[in-house]
Amino acid sequence: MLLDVEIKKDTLVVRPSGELDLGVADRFRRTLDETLDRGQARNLVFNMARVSFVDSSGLGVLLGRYKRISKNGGKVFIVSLQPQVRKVLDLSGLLRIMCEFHSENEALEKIG
Amino acid sequence: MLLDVEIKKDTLVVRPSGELDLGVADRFRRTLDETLDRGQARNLVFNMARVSFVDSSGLGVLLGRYKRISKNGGKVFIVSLQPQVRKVLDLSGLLRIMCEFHSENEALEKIG
Amino acid sequence: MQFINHMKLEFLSIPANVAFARVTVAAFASQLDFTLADLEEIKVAVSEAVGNSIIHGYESIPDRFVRIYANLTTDALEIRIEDDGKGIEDINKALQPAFSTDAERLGLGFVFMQSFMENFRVESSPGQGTKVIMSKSIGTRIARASSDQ
Amino acid sequence: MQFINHMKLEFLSIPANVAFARVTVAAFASQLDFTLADLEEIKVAVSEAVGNSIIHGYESIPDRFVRIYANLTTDALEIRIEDDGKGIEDINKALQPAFSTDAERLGLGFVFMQSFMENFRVESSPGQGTKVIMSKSIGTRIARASSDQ
Ligand SMILES: Nc1ncnc2c1ncn2[C@@H]1O[C@H](COP(=O)(O)OP(=O)(O)O)[C@@H](O)[C@H]1O
Ligand SMILES: Nc1ncnc2c1ncn2[C@@H]1O[C@H](COP(=O)(O)OP(=O)(O)O)[C@@H](O)[C@H]1O
Repeated sequence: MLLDVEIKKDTLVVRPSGELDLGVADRFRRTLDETLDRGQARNLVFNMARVSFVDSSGLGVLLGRYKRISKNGGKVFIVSLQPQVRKVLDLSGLLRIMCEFHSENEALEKIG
Repeated sequence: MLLDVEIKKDTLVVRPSGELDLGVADRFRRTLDETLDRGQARNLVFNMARVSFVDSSGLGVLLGRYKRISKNGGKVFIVSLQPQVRKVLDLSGLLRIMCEFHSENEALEKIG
Repeated sequence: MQFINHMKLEFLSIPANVAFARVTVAAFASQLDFTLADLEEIKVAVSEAVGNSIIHGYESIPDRFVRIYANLTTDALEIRIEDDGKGIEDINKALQPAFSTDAERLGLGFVFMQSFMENFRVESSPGQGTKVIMSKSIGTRIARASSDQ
Repeated sequence: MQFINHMKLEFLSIPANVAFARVTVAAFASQLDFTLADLEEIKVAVSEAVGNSIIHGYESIPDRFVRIYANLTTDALEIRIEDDGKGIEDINKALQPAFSTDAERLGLGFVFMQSFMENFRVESSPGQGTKVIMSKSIGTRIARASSDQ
């Protein structure tokens, strides 16, 4: 897994690429938490365009960050899901709590 | 492995795709021999553009057809080798006996 | 039921091997005519079972072994994923959606295995390790679609 | 030399498993920083050794087993490919380029294994099966290039 993070206004845009499983979960969680600890980001957008695989360990990291952000009143959006990844997120119920958009720009506009 | 064969004038153009190993060698050999048995082809062009892997079992099929064609005075050309496939053909000495061209058209022009 | 292929894979209980295990099982399964969507579902199920052996069975001790047995019949993949770890006290409880003995985890591993595979079964008792047995047949989608009518 | 990962794979002696074996070993090896070219060379070496076990060792009998043991150290893949087949009478002769006991074959399998891998070794005797042992380290290319100077 490679991880690209960018702050746009008060939103952290996260663009992982590769496979989100147990093998990378710790590193994924740590990088996100360190970035959020710096306190510049109120909202979060996961751009999943280049994520080809997610299992429940990967989902755990997404959901944990969702809880952290929404506790502080921020919004969490998820964009550009590949079909096999959407299936797993859908089954987990995650898509009922995180809003899904087609593109990063659409999500950023929504956040305003 | 998928196999596309076409007769152009008196030349059989063979376009395998996938991996040429022990698992497909028998089928590859049989299809080529059945086509050659029909007697319309004097020369042979192997278009390797879509072959991603060759081992010595795959090479054996190429070399066997080379022997058959050249015994009858025909020419055998090989075109569009991927780098990892060229390495194996090179090490085997096959590239010293079969002429290599960049494209199918170049080989067909050469045959005339 | 005719067995057309067998394999057994054994590897260290380290997180990096979750990806290795799913790629290996998918490569084996691809000898049958599974769709790409089926292969992705198999990968998720294998990841969940292997991940559970590593985290729960062996409590993240990295020098133990996880074993996978896989068979192909003419129309199905059968797999058994085993560890010699601490085992499961109450299997029915463990199978409940959202149940986890680890507060950081979602309790969805068994849900995914059951949703994506067929003939799912767990054999486990405390101190005796855990076996997860499951299968998937090609063309389930078609069978499901026609049974909908 | 620190071992960082181990695996063992066992599968039926059928030609379809040559591809399965090389994909599995390459997936395992890819936990180290091998180049794509290195991984392709590993795939060829594995295909040759597994193919030999099936054709020569087991004379194409499809219900026997081939075993692969693989280790990763911090900078190398070590593999051992084994069969319980008929074994090799004269190993030195078998290793000669273009030597084959099968007129249809090229006698290049061992040449490829020796060219693409390091520390290559064969253990075999008639009736006792065959073990091929070989390794490959990351950055061989760099080592080679600098030793050229
Ligand atoms: N191989 C195993 N060894 C021991 N306990 C296990 C094993 N697999 C599952 N469990 C138990 O079953 C529970 C539910 O598993 P699962 O549905 O995969 O959710 P999660 O992994 O998120 O906890 C785990 O929390 C654990 O207590
Ligand atoms: N696993 C094996 N069991 C028995 N004999 C073997 C085995 N591997 C190789 N040999 C013998 O060594 C010879 C040379 O092998 P190789 O260089 O791979 O060429 P080829 O497979 O084309 O014959 C084979 O022809 C065979 O006689």
